[in-house]
Amino acid sequence: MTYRLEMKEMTKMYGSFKANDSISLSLKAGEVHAVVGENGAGKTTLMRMLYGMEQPTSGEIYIDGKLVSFASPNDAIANKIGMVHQHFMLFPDFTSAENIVIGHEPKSGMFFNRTKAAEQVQALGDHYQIPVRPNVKTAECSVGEQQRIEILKVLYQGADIIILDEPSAVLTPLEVKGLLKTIRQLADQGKSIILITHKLREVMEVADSMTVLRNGKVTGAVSKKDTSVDELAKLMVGRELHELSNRVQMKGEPILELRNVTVQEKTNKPLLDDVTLTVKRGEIVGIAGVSGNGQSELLQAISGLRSIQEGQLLIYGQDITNQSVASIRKAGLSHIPEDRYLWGAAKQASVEETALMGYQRKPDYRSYSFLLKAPFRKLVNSWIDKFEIKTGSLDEQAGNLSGGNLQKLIVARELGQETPLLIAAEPTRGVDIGAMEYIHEALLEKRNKGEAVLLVSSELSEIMSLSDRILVMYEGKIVGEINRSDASEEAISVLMAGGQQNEH
Amino acid sequence: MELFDLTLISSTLRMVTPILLAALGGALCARVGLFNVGLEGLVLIGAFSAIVGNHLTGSVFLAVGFAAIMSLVFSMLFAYMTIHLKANDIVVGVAINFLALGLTTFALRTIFDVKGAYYDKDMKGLPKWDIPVIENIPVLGELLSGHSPLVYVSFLAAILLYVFLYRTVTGFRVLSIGMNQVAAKSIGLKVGALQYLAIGLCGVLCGLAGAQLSLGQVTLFSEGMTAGRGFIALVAMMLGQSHPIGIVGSSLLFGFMDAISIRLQGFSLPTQFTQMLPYVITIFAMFLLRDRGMGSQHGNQQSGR
Amino acid sequence: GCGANETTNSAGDKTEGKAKKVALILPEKIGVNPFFQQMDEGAKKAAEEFGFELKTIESTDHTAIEENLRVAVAEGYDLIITSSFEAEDALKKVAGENPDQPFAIIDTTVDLPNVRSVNFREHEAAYLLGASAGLSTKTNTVGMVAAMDIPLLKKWTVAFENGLHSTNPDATFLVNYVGNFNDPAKAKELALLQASQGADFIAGAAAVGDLGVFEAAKEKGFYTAGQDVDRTELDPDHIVLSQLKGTDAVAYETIKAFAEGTYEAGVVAYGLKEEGVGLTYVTHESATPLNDFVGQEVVDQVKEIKDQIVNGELEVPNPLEN
Amino acid sequence: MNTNFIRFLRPLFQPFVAIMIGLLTGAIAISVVGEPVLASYKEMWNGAFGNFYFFTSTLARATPIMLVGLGVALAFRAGVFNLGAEGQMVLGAVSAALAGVYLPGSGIGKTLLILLVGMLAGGLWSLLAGWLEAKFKVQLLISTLLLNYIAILFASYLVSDPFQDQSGSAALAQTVMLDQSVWLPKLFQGMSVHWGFVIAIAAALIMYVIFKTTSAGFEVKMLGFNPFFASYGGINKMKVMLVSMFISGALSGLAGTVEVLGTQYRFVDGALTGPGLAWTGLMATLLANSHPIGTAITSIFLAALETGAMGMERNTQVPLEVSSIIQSVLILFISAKITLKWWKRKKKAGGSHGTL
Ligand SMILES: Nc1ncnc2c1ncn2[C@@H]1O[C@H](COP(=O)(O)OP(=O)(O)OP(=O)(O)O)[C@@H](O)[C@H]1O
Ligand SMILES: Nc1ncnc2c1ncn2[C@@H]1O[C@H](COP(=O)(O)OP(=O)(O)OP(=O)(O)O)[C@@H](O)[C@H]1O
Ligand SMILES: [Mg+2]
Ligand SMILES: [Mg+2]
Repeated sequence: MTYRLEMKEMTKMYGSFKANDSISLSLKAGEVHAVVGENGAGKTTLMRMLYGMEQPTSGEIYIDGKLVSFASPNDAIANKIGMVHQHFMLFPDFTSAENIVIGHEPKSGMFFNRTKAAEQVQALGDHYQIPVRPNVKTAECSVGEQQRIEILKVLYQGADIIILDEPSAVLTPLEVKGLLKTIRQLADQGKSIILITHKLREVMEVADSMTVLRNGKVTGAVSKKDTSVDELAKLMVGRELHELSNRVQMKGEPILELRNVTVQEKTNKPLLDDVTLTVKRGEIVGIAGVSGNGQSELLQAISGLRSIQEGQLLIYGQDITNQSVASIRKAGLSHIPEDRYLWGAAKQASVEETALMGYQRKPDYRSYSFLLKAPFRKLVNSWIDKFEIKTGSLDEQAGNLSGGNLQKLIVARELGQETPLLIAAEPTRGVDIGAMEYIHEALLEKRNKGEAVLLVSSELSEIMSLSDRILVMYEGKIVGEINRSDASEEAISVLMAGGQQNEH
Repeated sequence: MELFDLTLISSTLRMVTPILLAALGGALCARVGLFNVGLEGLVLIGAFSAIVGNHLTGSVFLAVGFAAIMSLVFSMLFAYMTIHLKANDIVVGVAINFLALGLTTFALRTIFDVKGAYYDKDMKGLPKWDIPVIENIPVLGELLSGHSPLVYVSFLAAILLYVFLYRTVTGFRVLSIGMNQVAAKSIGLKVGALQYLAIGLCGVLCGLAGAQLSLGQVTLFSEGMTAGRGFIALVAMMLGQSHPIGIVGSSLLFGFMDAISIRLQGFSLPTQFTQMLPYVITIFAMFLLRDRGMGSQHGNQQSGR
Repeated sequence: GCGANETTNSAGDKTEGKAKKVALILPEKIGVNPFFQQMDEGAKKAAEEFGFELKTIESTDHTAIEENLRVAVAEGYDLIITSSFEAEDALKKVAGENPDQPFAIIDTTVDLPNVRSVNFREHEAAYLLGASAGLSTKTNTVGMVAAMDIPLLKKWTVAFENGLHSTNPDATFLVNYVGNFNDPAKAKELALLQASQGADFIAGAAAVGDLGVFEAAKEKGFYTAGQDVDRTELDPDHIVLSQLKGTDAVAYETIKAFAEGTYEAGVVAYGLKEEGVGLTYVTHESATPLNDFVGQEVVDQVKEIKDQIVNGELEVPNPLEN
Repeated sequence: MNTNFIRFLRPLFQPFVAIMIGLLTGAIAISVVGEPVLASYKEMWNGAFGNFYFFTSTLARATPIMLVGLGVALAFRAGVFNLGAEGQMVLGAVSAALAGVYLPGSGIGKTLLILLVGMLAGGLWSLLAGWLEAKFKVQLLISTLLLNYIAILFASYLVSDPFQDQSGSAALAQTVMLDQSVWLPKLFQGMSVHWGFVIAIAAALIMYVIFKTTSAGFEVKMLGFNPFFASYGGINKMKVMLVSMFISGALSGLAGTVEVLGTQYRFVDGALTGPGLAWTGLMATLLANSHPIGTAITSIFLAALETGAMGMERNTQVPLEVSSIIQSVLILFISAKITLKWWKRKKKAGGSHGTL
């Protein structure tokens, strides 16, 4: 049997840096193939070459045994390859249907038949059991729905080979379940799927075979029946993973207090509704919830990026309600933001500049408004060593870092602030399991030093393994609090879905 | 002196036509992510070519066509420089303005052997169209009838552009480019070709704007006769948020205020202050429109980073 | 070493340059301004006649004027002529620094021992034009479309109004400003507006904008007048008068004086008396027959006023001098 | 081939090709009017750099362009598109001229005071646009463009009515001439370049140092790169934007002021807007990608194109219009990203473009 897709000896150089080093990979019809590897291993680069977004330095691509070369995504699409980018490629002001049919619109003469487009999209969604609302603007859709739109778009274009780059990183557990089901269904209908992910449990659940990359090279090509999560992890990081360290118990005074905080835009429904919470020294408080239930607003309110209409915010008893970001940071807050490209970095800035944010006015790194580069570079280099951040140099553009490496840089930057309180929003999103271990360890270490962490994550396992207490948010309110010892996935899920808290 | 009279409206309609046409053209460029400050130059090329066309063919309609073609040619220069050679759109626009001024002056000398202005009393301008039924309605007839065809064309162009952008497939794709160019490329749209199309249409519209100026409003060409209308068009385009109907509104607002400011000259205010009126009112209009459409981020994205 | 043997004729050029060199430095591009165009023509004519070498240099913008003057000095022109208010400052500087270099400036005064200042009294002609308008109007409303509301143009607008009210005290005077010198389309709109307000005579004083005024006249059937040269031939049915300004003659005379050795520094003013300014039919003949709107009777009356001005009985105040 | 050598040449390749194409197009234009191409270009070169006098004239002309360019560059760096340089420059110039006439005192102290007034006027006018955006979300891109017209008309009013020079012919809309004691001295006797050029170069260097080494420069830059990132990091978005707008306008105001103090010695209506200094400054910035030192260099380049064109106009029969055509064609191609890749791609049959 011929392969549907074969990539042979693919190599990609960025300058003198080898992002992909003669990688080969093959894929059959109806097969789900996972590509895993640590951050910066070259997964995305490989896929960009397959989709015609980057030209390989050397190597060959065969589709159904035929040698092809892609100068642009057009050529890839013409060869029935579709890609769902991790950072979605959507037109926010267009409806779902418009986003899906664009490029192959149903026409009446020269006119765009929008009614027909909506019908086709509805039918397509029904056929693959991928529900979307055809006439809603994508800007108004949840992340999960946006992703379904992306998948339908690829299907609408007639793709037989579908690339999914970290599709589950931004989804809620429920949405992940749906996605995995969809992937399986598509494969059963004869589609070939390449799945890039860091979540090995997902890989084991859905993939038939996998390729493991490290430092641009293939370190393993295995099929599901011959492997396990542990083996994959070892192939990926090249070492065994450790257990998390022990928790030191301590009785701490409150560091962060929110008292009846309400955030509301004009007269709309409040985004945060009378939220009261406390984070004490030596604890990690986890916030669970389906995304869009006020977590973002909560973090923005605490960090000073959003004004509060009612209530009070205190750090160490000092009132910081509606203070500037700078003074709140000074009062003792550091912040790993949820969207690293929007809040956490500037793509055009260098790695050094990205790291410098928040340090530029610290006396250690500034004298008479001049920046002291030498000590700062030393600091950044220490982060790079500690977190194994892969970057060409400090002058590399932040936008050229792989997503995971940028995340590690941001985490290092915020931990480096050594503030009594850290807000960590999705701290390990898109980060490989090795790095995830580092980050989790670092958060625990912070806690054990007697500092406090407010953790927001859509990853229930992350919340459960790290948090001392778990608060669940629903529609802008805190609807429940569960202690570490009582936490179970079921209990949290019920609260997240708006159910009542049972006695435990 | 009367501030408001019938001529106010009909004068506004005439004066606003070149601005409206050019602003629609500018909007097309904006919709494919290019800020075209070269409108002034493109209109000037159109104005000159219309006169040349008329001189050569003796037919006003061929002359208008010639103007459209010549502006189209120069808009293709804009397109080639910005799309293929990735030149900064503003630099190219400014350079095109310079180039148009130089070329038309130069050609005026070489073709007509005159400096400054070309005027031929026997040259026929665009006819005034009397609209059959409306013509006879007392007030309305005076306002709406008896303009040059391009006046009607300009408003028709706004409607057609609306239909094009919001009803046709090609227009839909054009819109997508301005919204998210990276995404448009990623799904394999021929972004370059669509940009060429939009810029080409912009050229045609600017050519018509020029023809209205040199054959519709007057029948002559003089150096730099656009006198800043291209920049006003740019303002009208931005104020109208690159939406055809919005642009009709903003152009009319500006034209109306300009007409009022002329009429205010008779009163005791210094002329410089009456001349400020349209600009002040436009800022005020922006203030009222502030919560709509493209926020300030849009400006950021267009900056020369 | 090659090509060293063919430089002889360029040396010949230099020795031949015995002819005196005159530079005419215009403060702006000749462009839309017939004023400079004529000056250039007058100078060319004189240069040809007296065997001078003439170089006309147009200045691209304000700062280029001084630059051009300095270069002309450096390049050894025998006489450097420039023109207009815009060049005043530059000439003051350059002429002050080069006291042995003869200069001339047309249309304004620079009070230096090596500068001949040649002035016009345009207001006298404008006054006559206004007087004719006052006598000719049937609707008792007269308009003027001027380029810009700047002091310089008061010589036209204010003197015109004075002349108008001298013959027709009750006439309504309308004036509108285009806002620049290069917008015939807007000038036309202004003329149309004034026509709709009842003006039957609308004078143009808007540089190239006058062409727009003429078109409006043709369209709406009112009467109009042009500037600087006889514009009546463009459209004798509507352009019934022209206010004249002999920049060509003045440029010619300046070079002639230099050729004949009568050039001297100081101020020379050309008004009605010196025939440096004028009005068609009144001071100068025109190739086109007189339009009935004005009529011989009016011309005769205006001729009388002209005579009064020429012999000093009537003094037309310069609007810039109070 | 030696790869080091190629790497060294690569950055020079683009401007080289651009200038070649520009000159070639110009050559065609010159031939069309039947003039000798090489001789005309020689005159162009002479007009810009031919001798010390012309060289200093080029520098004098580059002075306001550079200052405007730096102002625009600063705003760009902060992520705002300040199209209002013209109005800010004119308002700075007229305020400086009036301060020079009506404030008491004389000498260097007063010169400094006038410079300050000019900068303040330009800065405040620019700040107005910034404030309208920050407070009322009135888009800066449009408001600055509109405020130009208002500023220019207002300045025109000031000098054609209440503050007009009534001495002499009183025909021009201009202020009276400033006392010689407050003039910015010329750098060389009899040459047009004045201390304003030194100020402009100093401004470029200071700006370079600020962006390269200071925390304030860092904050401005980050705001320009990503305003969300900036505010997340504790940078006061509003304050940095407003300060940037103020300084941006102040630099444009300074451009007008040094023209008044160093060249014209008074404010003349239209003398600053006529030559299109503001647009040229904007181009200088865009060609240099908002780099301060680069802006200084491109300003001199653009000024040289202008003085060169003047030289060509003076000494050849090539009409003025042709030199403006050459100028614009040169600018067009300088802005183009002509790369080796482009060259190669042309060679490859059916070469492609449009990848991400
Ligand atoms: N345009 C570029 N220029 C230079 N280096 C690049 C560029 N794009 C990617 N890289 C580098 O190539 C390497 C591989 O990046 P790639 O994005 O493929 O990693 P990845 O496997 O997708 O990582 P992640 O899991 O973090 O997403 C990284 O070290 C990255 O910094
Ligand atoms: N909009 C963009 N512009 C330029 N480069 C980008 C952009 N988005 C991503 N990149 C770069 O492309 C490569 C792949 O990024 P991609 O968008 O696939 O996310 P990723 O690396 O998988 O990140 P994540 O860890 O968030 O999943 C990275 O090197 C990244 O820096
Ligand atoms: Mg990746
Ligand atoms: Mg990743």
